[in-house]
Amino acid sequence: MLLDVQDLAKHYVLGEGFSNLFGLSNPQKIRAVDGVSLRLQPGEVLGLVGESGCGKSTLARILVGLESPSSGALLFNGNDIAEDIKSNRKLFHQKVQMIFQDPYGSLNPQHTIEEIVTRPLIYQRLGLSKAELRERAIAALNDAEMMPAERYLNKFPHELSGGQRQRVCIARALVLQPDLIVADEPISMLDVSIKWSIVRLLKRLVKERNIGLIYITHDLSSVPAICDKLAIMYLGRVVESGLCDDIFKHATHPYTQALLAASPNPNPDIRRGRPNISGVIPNASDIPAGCRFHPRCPNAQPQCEMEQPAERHKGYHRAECHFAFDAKTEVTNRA
Amino acid sequence: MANNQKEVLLEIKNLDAHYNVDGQPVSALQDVNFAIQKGERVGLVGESGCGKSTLLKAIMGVLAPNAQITRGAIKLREVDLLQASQEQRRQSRWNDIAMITQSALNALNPVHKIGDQIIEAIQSHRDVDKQQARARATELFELVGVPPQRLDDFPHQFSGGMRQRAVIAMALALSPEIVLADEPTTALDVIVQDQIFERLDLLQKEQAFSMILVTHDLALVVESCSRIIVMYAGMIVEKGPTHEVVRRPFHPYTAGLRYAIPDPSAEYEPISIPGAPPDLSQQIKGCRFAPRCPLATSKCELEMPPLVSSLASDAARQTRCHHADQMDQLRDRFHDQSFWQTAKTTS
Amino acid sequence: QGEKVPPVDFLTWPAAKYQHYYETSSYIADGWRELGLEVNLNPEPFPNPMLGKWFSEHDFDVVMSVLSGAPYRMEPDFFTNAQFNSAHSAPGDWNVGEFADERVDELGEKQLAIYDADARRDVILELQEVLYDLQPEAVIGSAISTTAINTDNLEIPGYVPAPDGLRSIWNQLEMVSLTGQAVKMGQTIDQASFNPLAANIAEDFNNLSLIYDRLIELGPDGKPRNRLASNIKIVDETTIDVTLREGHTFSDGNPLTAEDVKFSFDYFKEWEAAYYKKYLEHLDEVIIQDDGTIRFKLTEAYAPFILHTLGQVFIVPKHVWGSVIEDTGISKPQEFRNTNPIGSGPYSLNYWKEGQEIYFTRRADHFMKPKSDLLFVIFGSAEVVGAALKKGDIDVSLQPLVPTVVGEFEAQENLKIFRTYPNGYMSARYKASGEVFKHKALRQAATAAIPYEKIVDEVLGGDATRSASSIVPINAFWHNDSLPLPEYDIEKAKKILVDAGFTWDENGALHFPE
Amino acid sequence: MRRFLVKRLWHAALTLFVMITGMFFMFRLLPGDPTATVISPALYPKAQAALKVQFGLDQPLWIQYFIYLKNLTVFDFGVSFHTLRPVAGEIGNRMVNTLVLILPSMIFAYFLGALVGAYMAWRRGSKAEGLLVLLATALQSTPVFWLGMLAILFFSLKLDLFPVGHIVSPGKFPQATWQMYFSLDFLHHLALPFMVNVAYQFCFPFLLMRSTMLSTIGEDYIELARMKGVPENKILYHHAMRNSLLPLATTLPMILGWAVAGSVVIETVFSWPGLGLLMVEAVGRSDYPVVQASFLLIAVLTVGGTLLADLMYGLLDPRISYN
Amino acid sequence: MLRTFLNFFSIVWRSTAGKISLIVFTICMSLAVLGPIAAPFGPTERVYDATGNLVRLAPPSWDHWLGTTLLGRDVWSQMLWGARPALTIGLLTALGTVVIGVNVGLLAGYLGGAVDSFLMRLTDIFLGLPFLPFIIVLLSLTGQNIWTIILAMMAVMWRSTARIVRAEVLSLRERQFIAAARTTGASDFDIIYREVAPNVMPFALVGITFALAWAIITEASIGFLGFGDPNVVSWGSIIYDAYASQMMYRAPWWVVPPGIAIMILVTSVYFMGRAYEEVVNPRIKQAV
Ligand SMILES: Nc1ncnc2c1ncn2[C@@H]1O[C@H](COP(=O)(O)OP(=O)(O)OP(=O)(O)O)[C@@H](O)[C@H]1O
Ligand SMILES: Nc1ncnc2c1ncn2[C@@H]1O[C@H](COP(=O)(O)OP(=O)(O)OP(=O)(O)O)[C@@H](O)[C@H]1O
Ligand SMILES: [Mg+2]
Ligand SMILES: [Mg+2]
Repeated sequence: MLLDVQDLAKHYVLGEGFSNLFGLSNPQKIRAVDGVSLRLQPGEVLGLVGESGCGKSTLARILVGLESPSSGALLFNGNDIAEDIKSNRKLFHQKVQMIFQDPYGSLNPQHTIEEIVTRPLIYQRLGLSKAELRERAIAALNDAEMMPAERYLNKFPHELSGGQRQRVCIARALVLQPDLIVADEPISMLDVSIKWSIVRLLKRLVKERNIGLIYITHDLSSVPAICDKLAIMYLGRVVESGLCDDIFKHATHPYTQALLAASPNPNPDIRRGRPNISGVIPNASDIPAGCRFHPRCPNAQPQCEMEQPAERHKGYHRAECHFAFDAKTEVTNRA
Repeated sequence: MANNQKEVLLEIKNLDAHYNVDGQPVSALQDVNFAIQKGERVGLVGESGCGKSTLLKAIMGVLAPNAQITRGAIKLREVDLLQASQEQRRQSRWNDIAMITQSALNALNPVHKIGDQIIEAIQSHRDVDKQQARARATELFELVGVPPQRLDDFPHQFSGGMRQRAVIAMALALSPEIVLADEPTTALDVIVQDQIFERLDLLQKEQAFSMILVTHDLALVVESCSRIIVMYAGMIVEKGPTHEVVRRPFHPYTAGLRYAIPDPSAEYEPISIPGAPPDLSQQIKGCRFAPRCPLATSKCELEMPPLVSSLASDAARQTRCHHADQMDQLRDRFHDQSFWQTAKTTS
Repeated sequence: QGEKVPPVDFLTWPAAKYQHYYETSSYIADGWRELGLEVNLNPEPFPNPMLGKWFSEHDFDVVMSVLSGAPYRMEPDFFTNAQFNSAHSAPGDWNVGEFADERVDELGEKQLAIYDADARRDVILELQEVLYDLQPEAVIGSAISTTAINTDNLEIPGYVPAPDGLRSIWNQLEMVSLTGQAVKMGQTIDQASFNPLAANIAEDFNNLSLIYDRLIELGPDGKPRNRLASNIKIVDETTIDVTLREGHTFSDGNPLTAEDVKFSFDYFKEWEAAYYKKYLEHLDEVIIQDDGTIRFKLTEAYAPFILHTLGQVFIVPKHVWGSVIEDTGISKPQEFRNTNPIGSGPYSLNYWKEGQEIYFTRRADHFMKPKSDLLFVIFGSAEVVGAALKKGDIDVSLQPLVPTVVGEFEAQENLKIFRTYPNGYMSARYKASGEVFKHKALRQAATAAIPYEKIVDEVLGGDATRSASSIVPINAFWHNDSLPLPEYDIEKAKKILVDAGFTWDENGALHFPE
Repeated sequence: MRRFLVKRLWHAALTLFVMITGMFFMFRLLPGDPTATVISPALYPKAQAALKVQFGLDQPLWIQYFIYLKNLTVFDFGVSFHTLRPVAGEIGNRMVNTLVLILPSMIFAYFLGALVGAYMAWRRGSKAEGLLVLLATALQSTPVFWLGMLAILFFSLKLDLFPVGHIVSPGKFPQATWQMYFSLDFLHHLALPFMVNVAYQFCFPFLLMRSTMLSTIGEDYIELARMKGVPENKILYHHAMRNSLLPLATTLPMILGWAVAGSVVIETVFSWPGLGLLMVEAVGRSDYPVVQASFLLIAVLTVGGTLLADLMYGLLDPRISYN
Repeated sequence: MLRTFLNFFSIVWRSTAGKISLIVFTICMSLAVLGPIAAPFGPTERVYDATGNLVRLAPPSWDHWLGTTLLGRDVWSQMLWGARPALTIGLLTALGTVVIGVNVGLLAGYLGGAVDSFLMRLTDIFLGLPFLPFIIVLLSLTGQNIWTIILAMMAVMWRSTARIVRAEVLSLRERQFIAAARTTGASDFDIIYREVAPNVMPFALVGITFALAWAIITEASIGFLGFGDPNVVSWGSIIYDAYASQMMYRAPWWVVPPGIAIMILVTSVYFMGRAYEEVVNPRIKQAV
């Protein structure tokens, strides 16, 4: 097991601190991630999908060690990440890399491509010579399909197109030869015409190198092309997870169903129905009691308001809904 | 109006426009021709930077100061807006043509209440007092599904979806005949996007305005527009009834766009179009898509193809490609990424 | 060959604010360099730290000493014994050059005990002669200060050439306004305090003496004149009787009595009013003989007592000051603001707009017979004062005019120029205890290497009087006019050095005798 | 909001306290003996000692410090070494004089600068704009005292239009000080320094307003307003200027404190009996109770101004919620 | 670092205004370097005519391009000598100011928390200080020479740069490339000085120009108030000299040139800063 996340939570508390001495504030608790369990094998791509604000990025930041969880366990190659970070932060960062959403913002505008790609090696204090650094940068850029790499070494990020920038980000992530890559919406800011080359690149790297990839997106339509497994998040929790195919074909959580229904389809011959959920995702500081989805759920029952649903499963396919896998609520998606 | 014969509301003729950047012209629009009929919804798609917003701004008459329209006409019911006086244009804006802008977050003035911003739009054109204008704003908010008491909120107090609705409400304030929507939902989640389109559909049915929908997302156009215009690098490369264009693209670019969208019902993997759009500050003689096009020949590089009817049976079906006639045979190959890779720019 | 003479540290004034002083020192330095001395001008910001180096630390080889004149400094002791008696070499005292000479000390002590002016004069003249030979300082001279009045608005029929010119009370009493309004006088310094115990700058004392009377007032000629006193009798060396002018009153109508006089002297001494401390040092007791006579008992003979003590202590009303601490809750009388001063002087304070104007109303019934009201206007710079005078906004400029503009003022019809010869003077004061200037010959040679004429012409614009002695010619009675003015004579200077065994090396640098 | 206010007030108080302390010890611990001039070294040693006692300088430093703090709590700033008067009275008058010069000219300059800056941004690229920017920069680059001297040279001496300095004509001083500020004569004296100060202070708001306006003009909401058919001049004032005013309006209170501090030079040139002139004089005489109190006053102005600016920000910009 | 500097000049050179200011500034710089060599007379040298008379208050002539002072000094020579202190003081102060300001801003902005609170309170304190009077006090206490002037100005001027840089760092800190650096194992030091610092360099450069402009004017003001280095002739002290000699309205040739020189120099500095700023960052507002 490359990654094993168990009941992970991240709560932010706002309005604490010194001024609270005067008792003037009532601290606000934001439950950004609220009990998430995930598993990932090497060579697998796990998709993480959910509406804006559901905690995807927070989860990603915890996974790469940018933030520490409030509770729960995070095992990486069987070791607790918290321990890893404590004992050797640098080594941990060598193994887990992240690719960000904004290919411009995640590249330092003042650095050349060569600097950007070699910086991780420098920060790791690997003691490489200048020539070795350059060599590894070129190799990483080639891996990211920036060819010929030499041509780009002295360029600045603003001289590259969005797709090229995202490749540089990938090269930077690759240069340390990580075991796990977390990609937070890596293609959402790219033009349609080039999105898929990036997706394909990531998929190829995962398979070739047998590494793990967590692919975060809010766009369900991009998922089948890359993911093996899928987890749907809602308000800090995974409400449905399983193999990609299973979920697309037999989505059981009403939220997943709504997400699927809301995505427009480019095929003029298919008419989709409109999702029948209402309202917007509530604030993470104000999570509804009972099933957190009940205020928007078309099937909500009094029970949903009262108790938090337990996880139900059918093989690898799991869902957190009182009525999951019940025949009458199951909607078979258009084939 | 009584009969079925659709009348042409807005007609763009041979429009050329460029931006001056450091003394260099950047050709943002070239030879743009199309017409909108009453009540119809037209989708305008194309990659980022292909001139979609420029076109809409040209129609609204709010181009940046460094932009210049060098040729053509924008006719609203036979009146050429480009010939009209400043004051006439001002009067006509919002009254006849309103716009839903690309980013609703920035389009609302952060220091004024949303209600006041709507009222301002009304009072700039109608001789009504504040009460009446406010009554109209209330009505509009109900129309777009926002509680009217929130008229007194400031923009930052709205969520993205609500802001977008507020902008839609504002666009409808004077019951314009044409609404230009510039990527109204790009920044929003799918579910919210869906809710907004549901509302728009409803409103359009009720108020019978025409609409140009600008978007990156072909799927959205397929679902909501009867006609589509595909732009590439400042030019219209293909246009026609949406379903027909999507089913049977005659321009390689359209085909590329089509197959770059994942289609859960189809067996192909989405493709990507290698390369990037051309630098518009350079003079381009031939077809602007030629460098990325797997069909490109030397003719394409030298000669700009005209926008002509590609289907004898339908004059509205137009394509700008020298090889449109080959498309029927080659179309299937565009599913295949390796076919695209044969284009010139691929490294 | 002896040791090379070390570089001379010449403490001087900052060029920016005290241009003339700085320039004078720079001319002097140029002259000395011709003797083979290495001179480093060390302009220090004034007042701080320059005053500290000058008076407390004595941190210099030579200092550009500029001592201002004031009427009480006409007292001959001030510029002679006080400055050069070796007993006064402590930090903060006046013998900043730590000059020590037995003969000087002896003559200095002697003159202090002689009340008879003529007899004392002989000693003073001799003292000057001795000092002239020993050269504890090179006297340059004193700059004439030129001021002007507007004759359209003002007449001064009884003008006397006092050392403090138009600032002198004798001249201010004589000012006659032609406009019927107060005489408007421009200056740049505001009154600091109307509390006579707290005052310590010259301008403060000037204005205080308009409000308060003293027993004695210094005449423009430097001789004491009776003011509140009608007669002074030296009973013996340590006993002086003063008879009080009769029938005089304070401005609030209360009569001025011997009680008030005794009170004032006792009060100033008791509360250790800083400025008067030195002058009251020798006062032992004040005794009221009768209504009109007061007896002063001294601890020892002190000739300057008349001028320095009787002529400085203001007579303040006992009925005000006697209870001022209780009335106002302050801890010492120095803290009393005294914004509504009650005095017996020829003027009373009408108003004081701090930093802006001070208006004195004349007391017509006063025995000194003031002619007009006086209005002092405080400007931010001397330049503006001059401009205001030219424009007719003010009648008198108390601020000296720069020599170069005098012509311009003279040319204007309605302006009249007054030249004042002050009793202060400029000198290069040697540190006689220091390594360099402990040599008498070197001091004498240096004195002969100063380009006096150039300094007077170029720096002081010709408006200066030279002097051979620290008691300058304006103080005619005490000044020793038999001493020849030192002249710039580099050959003579070199000869003095050669005679004393000084030598020069091949670079022309001066070496001490072996 | 309340929380924010308490926090900011606490910060302000802390800032002032540290300043007071720092200032107190700075004068006493830095090299150079500030008492050297108050207690003139030219005085006899005994007299010096007497003065030291009079000023309480014979006490240990920390006792002096606590006495100083204790007195501050009742707004007693001590006694001027020079005039022996309570510092508060000493400064009060001068402060008023400075404010009557600085405040109106600052406000006027800001007003003018904002208007002209906004208008010039609206007409960006025009000849007038280029010229004004050059002029404003040149003015900003000119030492204000020199500007004042030229103004006196030209307007007072050449044209004889204004007095060369001072606050009222000699002898025209009215009995009550407040009356002075309403006299024509005072205005006549105020005119020239006022104009010079306006010319000098104009640059900053002008350039700031212009540059903020330039970025505001590019904002989407300006474009939307234009699309809405809002008349141009309304866009300029209601949208563009309203938003651009934010940074400018909020700098005003803070700049005010600085302007008072900076009045030193202008007051020197125009012999204006204000706080600036007093400070320079006091520094020259090492009258540190006066200097300390003046600094404290300016610090209160600046710190208070900053506080005000923050509050104003919240008032003017609805996006700020003080959380 | 060097890259940023070269970049600075190339960007400034791009606009016309920038070009002119760069030329003017270079001329001033070379005056500062060569001035003392080119000056016909020493800064305090008195000039005598053939007959041995002091040439005082001579209006501009062929022999004395800008006339002479009250004490017969050549104003043109003084102007040449005065360029060096103006620029030395200006440049050193600006450099020091920016070094302090940038570091304070970087540390406060990036480290946040207690460090930030402390540094920002400190900045607040300095912001509350009356600029010119405070410098004068420092000078009167520590003595008046070029170095104390530089130190005193530095002590007060870093505050604005620190604030601007901190604000920028706060927003940079949230940028993804910082998170990216962290995920590759960069230490705080790495991030502050290798990732964030290059991005505040443009601010630092703009800061340098504004600080330079300020320092030159402040030096002149200090000189004018009579608190300048008494041994150095600077443009400010020339004006003061004329003022103190009461010649400011009588000898325009003495007063006008230093003022104009300051104006031209400072204007060119401002324009350079602005030309650069407009290109690199429209967000940098006038340094307050
Ligand atoms: N540092 C933080 N302090 C307080 N709240 C935070 C913080 N970071 C995130 N949150 C809150 O946690 C919730 C989840 O945020 P997160 O960024 O993980 O969402 P997301 O799913 O990535 O959304 P998006 O699709 O918009 O990127 C949000 O409500 C957000 O406001
Ligand atoms: N003010 C301007 N000055 C110079 N060039 C501009 C300006 N505005 C747009 N352009 C250029 O004109 C071209 C068309 O821009 P436009 O904004 O119309 O594209 P778009 O299709 O709306 O793109 P997007 O999908 O990113 O909104 C682009 O190359 C853009 O860089
Ligand atoms: Mg996110
Ligand atoms: Mg656009």
